[in-house]
Amino acid sequence: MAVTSASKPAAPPALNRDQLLELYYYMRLTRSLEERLVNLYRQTKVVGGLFRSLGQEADAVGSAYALDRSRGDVLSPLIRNLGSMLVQGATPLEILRQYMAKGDSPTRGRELNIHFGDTVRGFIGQISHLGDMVPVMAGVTLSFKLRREERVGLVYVGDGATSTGAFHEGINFAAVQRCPLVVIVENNGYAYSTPTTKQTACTSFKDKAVGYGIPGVRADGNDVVATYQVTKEAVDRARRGEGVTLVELMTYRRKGHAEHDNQSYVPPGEIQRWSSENDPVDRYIKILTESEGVSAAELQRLDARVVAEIDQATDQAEASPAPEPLDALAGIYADPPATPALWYREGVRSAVDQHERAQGWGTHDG
Amino acid sequence: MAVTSASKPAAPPALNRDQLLELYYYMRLTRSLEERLVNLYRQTKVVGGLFRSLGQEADAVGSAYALDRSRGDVLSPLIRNLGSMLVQGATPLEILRQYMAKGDSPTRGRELNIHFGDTVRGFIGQISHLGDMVPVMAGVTLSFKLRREERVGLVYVGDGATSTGAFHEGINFAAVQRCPLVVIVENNGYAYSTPTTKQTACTSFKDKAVGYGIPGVRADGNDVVATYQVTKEAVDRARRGEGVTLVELMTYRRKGHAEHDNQSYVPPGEIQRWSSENDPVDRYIKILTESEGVSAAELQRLDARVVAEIDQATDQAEASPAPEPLDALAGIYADPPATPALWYREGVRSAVDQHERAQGWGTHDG
Amino acid sequence: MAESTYLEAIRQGLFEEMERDPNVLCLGEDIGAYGGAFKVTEGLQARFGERRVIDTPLSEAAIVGAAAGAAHMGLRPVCEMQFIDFISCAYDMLTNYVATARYRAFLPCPMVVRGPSGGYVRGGPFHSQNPEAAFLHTPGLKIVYPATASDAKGLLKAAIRDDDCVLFFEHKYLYRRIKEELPPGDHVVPIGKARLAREGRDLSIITYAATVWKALEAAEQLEREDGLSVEVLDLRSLLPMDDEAIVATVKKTNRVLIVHEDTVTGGVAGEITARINDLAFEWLDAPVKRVAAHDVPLPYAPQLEDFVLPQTGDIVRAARWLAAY
Amino acid sequence: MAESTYLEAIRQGLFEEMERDPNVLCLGEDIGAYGGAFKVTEGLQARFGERRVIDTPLSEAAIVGAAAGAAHMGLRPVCEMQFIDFISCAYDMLTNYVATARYRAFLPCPMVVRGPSGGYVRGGPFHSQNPEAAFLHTPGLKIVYPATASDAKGLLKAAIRDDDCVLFFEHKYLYRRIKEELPPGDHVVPIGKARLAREGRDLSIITYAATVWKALEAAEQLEREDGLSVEVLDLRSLLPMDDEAIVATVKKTNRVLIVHEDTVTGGVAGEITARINDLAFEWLDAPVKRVAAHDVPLPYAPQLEDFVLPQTGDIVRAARWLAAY
Ligand SMILES: Cc1ncc(C[n+]2csc(CCOP(=O)(O)OP(=O)(O)O)c2C)c(N)n1
Ligand SMILES: Cc1ncc(C[n+]2csc(CCOP(=O)(O)OP(=O)(O)O)c2C)c(N)n1
Ligand SMILES: [Mg+2]
Ligand SMILES: [Mg+2]
Repeated sequence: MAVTSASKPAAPPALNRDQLLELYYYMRLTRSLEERLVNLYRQTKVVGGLFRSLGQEADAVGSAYALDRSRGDVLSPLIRNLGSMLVQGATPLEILRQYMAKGDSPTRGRELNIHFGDTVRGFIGQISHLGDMVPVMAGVTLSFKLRREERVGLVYVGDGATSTGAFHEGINFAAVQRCPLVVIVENNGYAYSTPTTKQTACTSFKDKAVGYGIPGVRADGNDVVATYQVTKEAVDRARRGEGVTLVELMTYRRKGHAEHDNQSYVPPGEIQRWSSENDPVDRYIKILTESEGVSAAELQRLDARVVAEIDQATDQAEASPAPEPLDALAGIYADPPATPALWYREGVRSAVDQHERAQGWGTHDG
Repeated sequence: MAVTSASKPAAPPALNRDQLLELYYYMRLTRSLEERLVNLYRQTKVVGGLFRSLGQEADAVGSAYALDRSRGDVLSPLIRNLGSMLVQGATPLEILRQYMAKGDSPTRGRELNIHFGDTVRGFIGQISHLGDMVPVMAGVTLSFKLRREERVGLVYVGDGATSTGAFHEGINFAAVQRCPLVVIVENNGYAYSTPTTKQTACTSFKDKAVGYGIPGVRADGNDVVATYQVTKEAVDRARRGEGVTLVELMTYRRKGHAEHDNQSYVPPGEIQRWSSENDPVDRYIKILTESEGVSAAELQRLDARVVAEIDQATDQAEASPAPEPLDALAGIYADPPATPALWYREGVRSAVDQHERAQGWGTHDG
Repeated sequence: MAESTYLEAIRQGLFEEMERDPNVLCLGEDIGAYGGAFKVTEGLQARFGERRVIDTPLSEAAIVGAAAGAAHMGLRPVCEMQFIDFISCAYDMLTNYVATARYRAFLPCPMVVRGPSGGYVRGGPFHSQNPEAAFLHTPGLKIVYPATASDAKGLLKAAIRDDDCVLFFEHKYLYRRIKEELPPGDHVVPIGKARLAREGRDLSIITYAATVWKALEAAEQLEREDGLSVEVLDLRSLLPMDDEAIVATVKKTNRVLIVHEDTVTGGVAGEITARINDLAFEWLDAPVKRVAAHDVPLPYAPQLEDFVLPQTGDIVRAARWLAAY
Repeated sequence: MAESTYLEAIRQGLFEEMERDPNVLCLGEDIGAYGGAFKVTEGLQARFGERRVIDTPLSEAAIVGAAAGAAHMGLRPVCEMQFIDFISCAYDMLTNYVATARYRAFLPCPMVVRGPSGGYVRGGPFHSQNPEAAFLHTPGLKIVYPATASDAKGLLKAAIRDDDCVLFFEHKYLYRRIKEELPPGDHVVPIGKARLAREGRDLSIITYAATVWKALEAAEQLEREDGLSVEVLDLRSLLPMDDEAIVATVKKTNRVLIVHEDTVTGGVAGEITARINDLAFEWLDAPVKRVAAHDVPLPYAPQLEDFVLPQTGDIVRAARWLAAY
C-alpha cells in the first residue's frame, strides 16, 4: 500500500513522511468507511448491528501499524478495530460485503461485521465471546516460538474483556511460555454502558501486567504516533524473544456500544469534550500540518482518494449476490465436506425459495 | 473449643496464652489426624484419594483462626486445609467418616475428603474444580455487604488455582463490589507436579493484587502466629467495609499431591531441607517453650488429648454404617424430594444387594 | 386491561417478585441504569436501588458463582446473561457447582439464570443460540422456555420462588412481537407442566419456545388445506418434562412430530423421542419424526439463516408425510 | 507379541504419531516430567523434549484455546484434561471457538482433547464424569469413546490425523484392567464406524465405552441362562454416529436396548433412540429401552455409586424384559 508523495527524512524516530501520511490515510479510511456503513445501516442494507470506532481510530491504526506483515505477523481485532483490519490488509469491499451479508463476503455470509480471518494476511477470525481470543493468540504465537519463527502476534481486548476468565488464562499462559505476543487493552472508558470503575477496582489496566510478571505500559491512544511507538517497542521486544507486553491505550468511545445505543448513561458533556478537545484525526491533522509540513491540499487529496475507494467498493458490494442457501451446509468439517439437507427438505428449498419470513407469526392468541 | 490452662497475659499482640496453645492443639490435631488417615488408607478403609497438608498446618490453622465464628464468618477451604476446617468447628469424627464414605458422614457418602459444608458453622462445601469457590465466596460475602452484616468470608486458593479463569473473575468481582472477603493464596511451591515457575511468570503472588486494585500482603505461612496476624488484619479490614485483601502465605507441600504421588519431580534435598529446617510444628514448639514459657509436659498433655480424641473418633467412624443405596436418589431438588429408581430396578436392588462389583469385567477378548 | 408483550411480561414478573420478596436481587452486565441490552430490566434499578440491581463486570462465571454464594445465604438472585450464548462461559459453574450444591453439600441454591435466546433475528452464530440441550443432561438444574407472554411472566415468578436453580430462556424473537392480556393477580405457572396450545385429533406436534408459533401456523394451514386436525403441545418446561402430557397427546393422535429450533443432533427432541418410545410405544402408528435446525453453527445472512432454521413450510411438509404414513 | 493395556495403547498411539509427524505436540497439566496424573504421557517428554510436551498452567480454557491457535498455524496439538471433568472449564472455548472455526472463518483446527473419563472408580461427582452428551449437540466437533485397547490406539491415531477437533474420551476404569495384543503396523481405526462386539439374533445392545464390557457379560449370562442370542454393538464414535451399523442391528434383531454409563435424561441414548425411530421404526418389535445412570451427580461411596450406575444385572433384567415383550 503506497501513499506516494515526496519523501522527506521523517520527524518522529522511525516513521518517514510516507508512513506518516499512510497513518492518516488509514484513520480517514476507517472513519469514512464507518460513516458509509451508517448510511447503509439506515437504508437497512447492513443486516445486523453496526459498531463504531469514532474517536478510536488512532489506537486501532497506530497499534496495527507496528506489525510487520511481510514477516508474517498476526493480529486478532475486536469489533471496534476496523482500522487495524484495514492496516493489516482487509479491504473496504470485504468489510462492506461482510456487513451486508453477501455471498462473496469473506465468510460467505456466515458471520457479522469484521468477524473474519485470513491466515495469509495475518488476521484470525474472532468470535463474539470476549476474552477468548487471548488464549487463541497465545497458541498462535506459541507456534511461532516453537518453530523459532520471528513472528509476532497482537491481540486486542477492551476494558470490559479484561474481566473475563479467558483473558486471564490466556495472558498468563502466554507470559509463562514467553510467547511473542502483544496484548493491547483498549481502555475506551466503557464496556457497553459499564464504566471502568464498575469493571475493575484498579486504576490503570497496565497494572494488571505486574501480576503476570510482564511489562505493562500505557499510552495516549488518541495520539496515533505515540500509539505506534509504544506498540512497536512491544512488538520488537516480542520479536527478540522477550515475551509478552501489556499495552494500555487510553481512548474514548464516542458512539454508543452499537448504533441503537442512545448513551443515556454517559455524564452530560463528556462526549462533547472528547470530540472537541481530543479527536484523534483532528489532533493528527494539526501535527501533520503544523510540524510535518503537510499541506491541506495533500490531505484533501488523500480524503478524496478515500471517498473514491469507498464509493467504488460500495457499488461493488451492493451488486454482490446474496449467499446460496445450500452453502449453509458446507464446510463444518474437512470430511465430510457438507452435511445433507434434512429429510423434509428433500426436493424442496421452500423456506428460502418462497422467502418465507416470520410476518404474521406471533399474532396468534396464546 | 477450650484448651484450658492458666491464663497469662499473652506475648504477641492479640493472642493470649490459651489461644497460643489452642493454635498448637489444632496444628497437632491436623497432623495426627492425617497420620491416622494414612493408616486407614493403607488398610483401604479410606475409599478415595488422600491429600496431605504435612508442613502446611500452620498456614491453614493460623489463617482460619483469624475468623470469628461467633460473628458468623465463613470460610471455603481447599483439600489441604484440614486445619482450617478443624478450627472452624469440623470434628475429627466428621472427617474420618467422610474419608471412609460412611452413611452418617457430613455428605452421607456423596462427596470425598473434606468436601463438605455447613452454613451454621460457616464453611461452604467446595467442589474439585479449582478456582470456582472464589466467585462463590464473592457472592457469600456480597450477601453480607448487601444486608449490612459485619461478617467476613475467607477463601483459599493454591498457587495453581490462581491460573484459573474463575479465580480471576471472582476476585475482580469481589474487589469491585468491595465484598468483605479475604483471599488466601497458599503458595506451597507446587500444583501437583508443576512448580510455580511454570504456573506464572510473576515472582510473587501478592503482586496479583495490584491488578485488582486491592492490597496484597505476604507472610511466612509456616509461622502460625505471623499467619494469624496478617490474616487478622485482612479480616478486620474486610469487617470495616474496606473490601478484599489478597494474602499470600509461603509454605511448602512436603508430601506428594496425593498419597500415590512419588514426588519424582522434586529436586533432591528440597523436601528434606523444609522438613528439617522449616517444620511449622517444630518451629512453633520452639517458640512456645523458649519464649512463651510453655512446658514440654503441657504440650505432651495436649498431644495425648489429640491422640485420645482421634482414637475415639476412629472407633466411632469405623462403626458407622455404610450409606443406604436408595439414599442416592434423594435431594437433588427441594421438590421433588427424590427421583424414582429406574424401571429395571423395580422390585430389585440387585446391583447393591448382590454387591455386584466389576471383577472379571474386562477380561474378555476385545 | 392492556395487552403486554412477552418482554413486558418478563419485566412485570421481575417487578412483582422484587416487590414481594426483599431477598430477590438482580445481577448482570448493563442491567442497571441502562436497563439491559434488550431493556428487560428497565426501571428496575430506579425502583429498587443499586443494592438490588447490580451492574457487574463482564464475567459470566463470576455472576453465576456469586449468585450461588448469595443464594446459599438466603438471597434469591436473578442473573441476566446479556445474550444466552454467553452462558457457555458459566457452564462449569452451573453444571458442577450450582447443580450439585444441594445434593453434595445440602446447600440451597435458589437462583434464576435468564437471558435472550434463539434465532430468526439475523444475530449470527453467537447471538442466536438455544442452549437447552447442553443443560438437559444436568440433574439439579431446571429448565423452562416459555412461548407466550403469560407463561413468560408466570414461569419467571415460579422460577424465582423455586428453591433450586432454574434456567429461564427467553426467546428474543418473541420479545416485542407477541402481545396478550395477562391474567390478573399473582399469576404463577407451575414448572414442569406442559400447555396444550391447540387441540387436535390426527397428529401431535410437540414443541416449545418460538417454534410453538410456527407449529400453530402450520396447524392452521394443515386444517385449511388438508382438513387435518393437529394438536400442538407447548412443553414450556424441559427439565422436568411433562411426561403425562406427552403420553396423553400420543395416545390421542398416535402420530408425533417434534419440532425445535435447536440443531437436530443431540437436541432435546432425542430425549422426547426416547420418552415416547418408553412410555407409549404401543400407541404409535408412525415413527416419531423431528423437524429442527440443520447441524451447523447458525449463519448470519438471512438466506442462510432461513435455510438452516425450521420454517412453517417444513412443519407442514413433515406433518403431511406423517399423516399419510 | 505382548499384550498391551488400554492405557499403554493410548501411549503407543501418542508415541507413534509424534514420531511420524513433527507437528504433533502435547499440552496439559503435569504431562511432562511427571507423565500425567494417570501416566498416559510417561516418557513422552524424555523422548520429544519440552518443546513438544508442554506442562501448562492450571488453565483448561487456555490449554484448549492455545491448542486451537497453534492448530490454525499448522500444528496438531493433543490436549490432556487431567480429568475429563475439567473439560467443562473449556466448554465455551470448545463449543464456540473451536467447533465453529472452520465454518465461520475457514480456519483449520486439527486438534485432540483427551482425558480420563467415567466412573466405577469411587472418584465422586467430579472425577467420574461422562461429558459426551454435552458436546453431541455441537456441530464441528467429533467425539470418540473407545472400549478396547486396540480401538483406543487406532482411534487416537485417527483423531490426531483428523483435520478437525476430536474429543477423545478414555475410560479410566479400563486403563489398566483390559489388555490385548494390538494389531501390528500403522493401526488406524476410522472415526464414525461402529464395531460389532458380539453377534446375536434375538436382541441388540447398543453401547460404548466401559459398558461395552458390562453388555458382553450380560450377553454371556443371557446365553447361558436364557438361551438368548444377544448382539452387542460398540459405537466407538458418537459424532459422527454410525447410522448404518445401528440400522443393520435393528433390522436383524428387532429389539434394542441402549446402554450407557451417563445419566439417562439428556444422555446420548435419546439421540440413538430418535435415529432408530427415524430410520428403522418398522423393524421394531418392542420399544427401544434405555439402561443408564440414575439422574443424580455420581456419589462417592461404593454402595451409592454401584446403585446409581448401570450394572450387568440391570442389563440382564432389562434384556429379559425386552426379549419377553
Ligand atoms: C463473554 C461475553 N460476555 C458478554 C458479551 C456482550 N458484550 C459484547 S460487547 C460488550 C462490552 C465490551 O466492552 P469492552 O470490552 O470494553 O469493549 P468495547 O466495546 O468498549 O470496545 C459486552 C458486554 C460478550 N460479547 N462476551
Ligand atoms: C479446574 C481444575 N483443573 C485441574 C484440576 C486437577 N487438580 C487437582 S489439584 C491440582 C493442583 C492444585 O495445585 P494448587 O492450586 O497449587 O493447590 P495445592 O494442591 O498445591 O494445595 C490439579 C491440577 C482441578 N481440580 N481443577
Ligand atoms: Mg471498552
Ligand atoms: Mg500449590
